[in-house]
Amino acid sequence: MELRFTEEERAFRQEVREWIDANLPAETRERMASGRTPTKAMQVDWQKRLYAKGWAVPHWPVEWGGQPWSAIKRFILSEEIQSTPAPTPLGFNCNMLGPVMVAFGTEEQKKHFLPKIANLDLWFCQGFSEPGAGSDLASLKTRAVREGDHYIVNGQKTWTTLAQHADWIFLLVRTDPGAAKQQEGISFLIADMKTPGITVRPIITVDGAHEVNEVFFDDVKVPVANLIGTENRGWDCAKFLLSNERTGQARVGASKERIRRLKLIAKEAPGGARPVMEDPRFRSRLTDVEVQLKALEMTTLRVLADENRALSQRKPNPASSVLKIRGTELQQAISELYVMAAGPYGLVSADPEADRWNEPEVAQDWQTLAQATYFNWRKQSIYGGSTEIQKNIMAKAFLGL
Amino acid sequence: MELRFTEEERAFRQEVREWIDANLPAETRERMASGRTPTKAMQVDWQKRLYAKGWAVPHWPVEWGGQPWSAIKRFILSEEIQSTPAPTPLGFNCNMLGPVMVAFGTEEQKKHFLPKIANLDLWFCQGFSEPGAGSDLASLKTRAVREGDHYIVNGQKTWTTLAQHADWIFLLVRTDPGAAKQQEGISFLIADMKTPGITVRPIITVDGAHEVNEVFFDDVKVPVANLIGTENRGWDCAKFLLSNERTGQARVGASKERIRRLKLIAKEAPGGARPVMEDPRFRSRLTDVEVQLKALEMTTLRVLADENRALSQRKPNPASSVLKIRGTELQQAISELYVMAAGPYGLVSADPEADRWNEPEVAQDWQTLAQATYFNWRKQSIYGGSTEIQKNIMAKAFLGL
Amino acid sequence: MDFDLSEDQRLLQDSLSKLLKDKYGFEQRKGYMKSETGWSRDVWAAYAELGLLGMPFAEEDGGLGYGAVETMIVAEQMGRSLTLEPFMSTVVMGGGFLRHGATAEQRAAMVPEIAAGNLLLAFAHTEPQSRFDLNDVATTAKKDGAGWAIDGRKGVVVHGDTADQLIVTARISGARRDRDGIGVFLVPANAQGVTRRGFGTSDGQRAADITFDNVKVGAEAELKGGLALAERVVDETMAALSAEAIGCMEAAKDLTVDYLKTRKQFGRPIGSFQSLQHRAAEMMVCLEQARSMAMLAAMMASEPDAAERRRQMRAVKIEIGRNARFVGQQTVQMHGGIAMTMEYAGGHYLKRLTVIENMFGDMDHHLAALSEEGGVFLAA
Amino acid sequence: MDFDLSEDQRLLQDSLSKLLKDKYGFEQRKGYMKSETGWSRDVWAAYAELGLLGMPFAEEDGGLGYGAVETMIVAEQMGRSLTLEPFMSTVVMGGGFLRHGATAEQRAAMVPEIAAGNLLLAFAHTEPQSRFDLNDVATTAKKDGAGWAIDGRKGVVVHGDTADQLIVTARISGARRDRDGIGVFLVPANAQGVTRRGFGTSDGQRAADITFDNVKVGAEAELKGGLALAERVVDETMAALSAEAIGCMEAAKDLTVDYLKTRKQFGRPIGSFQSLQHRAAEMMVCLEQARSMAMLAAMMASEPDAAERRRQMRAVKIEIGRNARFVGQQTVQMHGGIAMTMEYAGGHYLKRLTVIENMFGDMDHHLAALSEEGGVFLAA
Repeated sequence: MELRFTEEERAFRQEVREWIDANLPAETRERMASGRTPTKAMQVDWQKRLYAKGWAVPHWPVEWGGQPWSAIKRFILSEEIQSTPAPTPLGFNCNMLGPVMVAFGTEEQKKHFLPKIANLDLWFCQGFSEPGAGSDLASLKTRAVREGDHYIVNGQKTWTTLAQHADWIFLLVRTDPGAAKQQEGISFLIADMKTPGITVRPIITVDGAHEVNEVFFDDVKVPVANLIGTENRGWDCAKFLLSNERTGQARVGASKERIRRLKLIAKEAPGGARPVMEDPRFRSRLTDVEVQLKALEMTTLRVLADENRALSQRKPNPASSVLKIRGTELQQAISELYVMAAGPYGLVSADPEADRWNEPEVAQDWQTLAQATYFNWRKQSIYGGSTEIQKNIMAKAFLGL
Repeated sequence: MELRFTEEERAFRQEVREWIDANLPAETRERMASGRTPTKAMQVDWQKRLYAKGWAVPHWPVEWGGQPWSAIKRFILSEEIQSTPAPTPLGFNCNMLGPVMVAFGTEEQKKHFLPKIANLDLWFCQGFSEPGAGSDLASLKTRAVREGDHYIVNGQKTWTTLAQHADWIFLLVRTDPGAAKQQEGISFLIADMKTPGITVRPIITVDGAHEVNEVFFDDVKVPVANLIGTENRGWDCAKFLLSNERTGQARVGASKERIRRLKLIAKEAPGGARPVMEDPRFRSRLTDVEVQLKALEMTTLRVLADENRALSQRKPNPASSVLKIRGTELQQAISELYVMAAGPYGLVSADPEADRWNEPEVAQDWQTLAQATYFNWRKQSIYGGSTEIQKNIMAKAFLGL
Repeated sequence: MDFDLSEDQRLLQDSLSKLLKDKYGFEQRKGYMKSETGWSRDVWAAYAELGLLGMPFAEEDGGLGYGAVETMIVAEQMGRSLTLEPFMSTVVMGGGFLRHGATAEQRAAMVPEIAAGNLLLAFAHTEPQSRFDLNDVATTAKKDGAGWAIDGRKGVVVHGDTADQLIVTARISGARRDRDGIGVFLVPANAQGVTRRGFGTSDGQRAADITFDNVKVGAEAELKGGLALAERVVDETMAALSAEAIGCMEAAKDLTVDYLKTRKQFGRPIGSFQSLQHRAAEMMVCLEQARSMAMLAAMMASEPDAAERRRQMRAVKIEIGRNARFVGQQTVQMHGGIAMTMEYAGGHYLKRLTVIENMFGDMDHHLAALSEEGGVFLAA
Repeated sequence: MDFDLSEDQRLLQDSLSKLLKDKYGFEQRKGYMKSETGWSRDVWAAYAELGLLGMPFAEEDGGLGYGAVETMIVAEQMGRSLTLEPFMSTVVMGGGFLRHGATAEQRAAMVPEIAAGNLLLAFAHTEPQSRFDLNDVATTAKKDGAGWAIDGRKGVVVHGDTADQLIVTARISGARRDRDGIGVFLVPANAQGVTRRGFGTSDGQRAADITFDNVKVGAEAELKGGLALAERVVDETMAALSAEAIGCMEAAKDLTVDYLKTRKQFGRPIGSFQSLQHRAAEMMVCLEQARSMAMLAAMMASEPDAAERRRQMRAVKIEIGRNARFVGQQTVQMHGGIAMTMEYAGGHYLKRLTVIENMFGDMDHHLAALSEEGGVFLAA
């Protein structure tokens, strides 16, 4: 048992930090620091820089752009990116589709797509959820009927994040409605978003943001060459995808950055007689969240260090289930602390439609984002397997209940 | 809507307060104030005084010693008793068996027993739970077989509170094991604890207290005249008993007394640099509990004021379910505040076997009781319908889920 | 003690409920929100017709002489429908200032206009440095001949963008956080030197940032009462906001329970899952505890002992805030994605409840103050 | 970074686990608790034989030279079995004081005796007014010729009733709460002027209230290091206590999950009810988060930067406390009545976890201090 970072790991952290400082465009850093999501252009530009450096997809096989690193080293890179803060490589491309294609794709698919996925030449979005298939994903109804060398796809996907930016989509479709179990008869396809018959309709979330979409498929012709893996065995790909990279969901680096920023902000934030940070109650609440975050960081490291064993024995580490549940709770708790710090000026709502609406400013920028972020982050305990679903899984898989 | 106490109600409160001050023996008050339960002699003596005054069973019919009072007036009496603090009339007698006998008993039973129940001439205990029948009470197995004018009772009861003090027991027995539903075929009996074949075995709880017992029935002969209500319809009595006097479970008066005392204690309790009460965190936690207790007090009053409607329309007030759940939580939360206030001296454990073990004292009396009380009060969310059972009932009865 | 509504009160509740059912469906509300004012003049006129806009004023002033219980009834209905109109600003707050601080002449001039729906008020108290402290006032009022000249900046003036008259706290004397030396002034919104910048609030309502640059008003513009007046009105408003929160929570709970019964996953209604059943039961516990406190607030709104009123009102605000947060968050969680969207009412309840939680002091603010004031149950 | 145990460490874990399985069934434990000392001399001898009592000492002092990871392994096993012996007092705390504060001669004299199981130590620091503050010392040590005279009273000295030597903090100079001027003294428990009153603690262990009335000790009795020494040892102890808490929590979780599988109500195992399944899952989350912190504690126990060590150890103590409370309470709640009884292990885990939560500072104590020290994640 050796619980400290090695000399080499510490040196690597320093190298990453310096490289990010030298390469991250100032406007990207600034936008991220204010608590906003990066624009499409910022995301693409930054990911290309990471790819050029060899850092976009370190967890992939070396032949496809990966690095022969330990899990801890990958963690350090990811944490440094998050805590700068800089955009993280697009999850749909790098953590979801990429590994699925590596594991299930044909040689042609890999050669053609993997470099474009890693370099964000193609922006992928995810077509899994449907209006009637949320937590119960396997009940999905979007149909794909094979006609010659095409599938004809009809149906509707929803909660499709950033579909408005996407060039391509990966999606689950039902290819055999007669299968005995609903998990059977599902296939995993990829499709060009420009294919006729695909329509994207924005969903505006309660905070006013346009982040998710509905995607409609109306007699969409998808070449059979776009099938990933075996027809009717798409559920294998989906399971693989969902179990992959659970450590990413904890987002400890990003939460640390938000905490550090909040401490700075709260030192100035008016609290009547004294700054908010000098209120012992607020300070205790903040410290309490920090402590839990520290524990989550250690849990993340434990899961990472255990990754090879878990993979080889096909026995996931029980601690891995902790990451999504507590990671989510802590991100939400931090958003509540921002609301508290903002006080009455937290009522001011940023107008996402108008770029310079707050000039001259009626409230500080972070104040105008506090409640919106709080509302937006309620989604985190719902998507990617809700907290309830996570606990079902834990009770069954680890406790035998 | 009139949300203040009337002049008459306020005057009554004053009258009660003065009467208690004049009549409560000093040693009883002192023992209660220290957070201990009253001795049997104290309980009996005090209840006889209350009965003589007409205040032991004000919620009973006037002919059996009750008072023609409003629910609010009864609440005031009960709250004053709790917040003195003085012993409350024995619940098994006054709130459980008494009302059941009034509703289901024969004229002979009422005449013979009700005055003795109200005056605590006979101390009753409750024989409901069994080792295999806890939350699922209707699965009870204790058998009663009729032979001539007796039932022969065999079986075991458990969690029988204060059976060691009891003269009599009321119990549920299975008289028809062949009934279609398990709720059918149960009967409600009362039995003299001195009947041959009844054995009481103490259960010592984690805090070291002897409060509950196992009661064994080995060929116990109970006269048929001791059947309450109809044979095989004892579940009606049990349901009536369990739904009765739910407002009592909130124990707001007792919690208020515990809070007031804690404030005094914490003003002196060493907190290192300053008394515990001057720590803003502790003070906030305490105030937070007080606020919830205030809300519970208002909820209790709402349920009481609505009692006649609820009874006549046979539609319980949804707020009534709140009382047990939150009342329990708050009593437990208060016990945790005592543990916090006690600090390192909370580790000192009172020796319940030795009366003067703390002379000369190694810690203040309240400190030695803090953790024991905390442990003991964990039972409150388990017995009398656990919090889980309460929520099942709410979801079904009020939400239709 | 009696918690039942009178016949008249029930009538008031029914007629408002009918009006809102008619005019305040969730789709209609979206339209109002998109309009220029951000709320409906049409609904406002309907309120006037129903007598709601004059309800708290004495009959001799042209009102209905209703009390805190009636305000509670009305606010609760408005909470259910998530109404956007400036009822709190104009009738509850504006009404409170006029009743307790204005002269008979002022009331005679203004009350009929308010009751008719022609006059809108807004209370300007928050400043960039003040956080929740009403006594923290940097805006100044200087003697100017017989009248006053007002200078300063007020933020987050709810419905301040459409108000005709602003009620402004300003410092006449003393240091920034002194309790003494604060005046409350009636300032026409179109007075010279008043600049307003309107914006949306996080719950989809409207507010304004307002600067006062040497704004001249007459001597009569100062209402009598100073900080105590403002505190009294804020206490009354907290009672009304609590009732509004009850309406929001109850509607959110109903919406959620309905959804649990109809939404199916894994081949069964999700309301058949025990973990969601227990959460829904907990929502109900929260709602009932909050409702009890809203009733306490209605009772305490007219309490003459200001310190006692304040303590109890802090307890109310804390308990409303705690339960509002749980009910709001669980409304979204138990719905799942659908309640994350603008198109569905669920998330809007969370938003309004969050704003109520953060108006006039959040939980920690009142916990700190209440614990310093000795808590809820004072030593006997 | 590597969280795996070495071959030797696994061996240590296995041999202790085997010993405890053999000698520390719950029924055996009841017997030890009822004995005069409140724990088992027999088990203590077995520990000695296994080498556990000398494990933290350097090999040249007669020990095994084990570190914090080995202590973690041992304490966790002891937590699982709810052992009662004075391992923390004698080996972890006593050992810490001797390693960091004693002279080579003192170690040469004492370590072999400790390792052999013949010498017991206890740390006397709490005073009636001190609460959790190690620097709050009213007990005095006055120069007395070449040596010292100690006067004062120490409370809740865990295992102080059976200890042979007491390690006592006493003030040499300065005011009651000064950080400077505190000495740490080795005092024979049978020295003249030492009066001990033993009593049971709430978790069924033993402690003593000890008064020192002009107790004379030699110059060599003062260990070197003062308050910093005591703080270092307490930090090491907090690491060990955290590991013990993990053992308690894991055993309590296992016991609960087993019970959920076997206890039937309403015709089915209660573990088939989703609300209990989710609570059990939450217990597991708590356990894993706590385990992470126990590992952090093992890592930080040897951190040379005292301020950094202290901050991280506070974080550990807070997180252990939070999760210990949840796991302990839910162990009882999910069992129901059975875990409320003395006869069943469930409730005893709650009790031991409560004591650990309240030793060397509860959550609020460390939250206050840690937040004043800048929190966990210092500005970069």
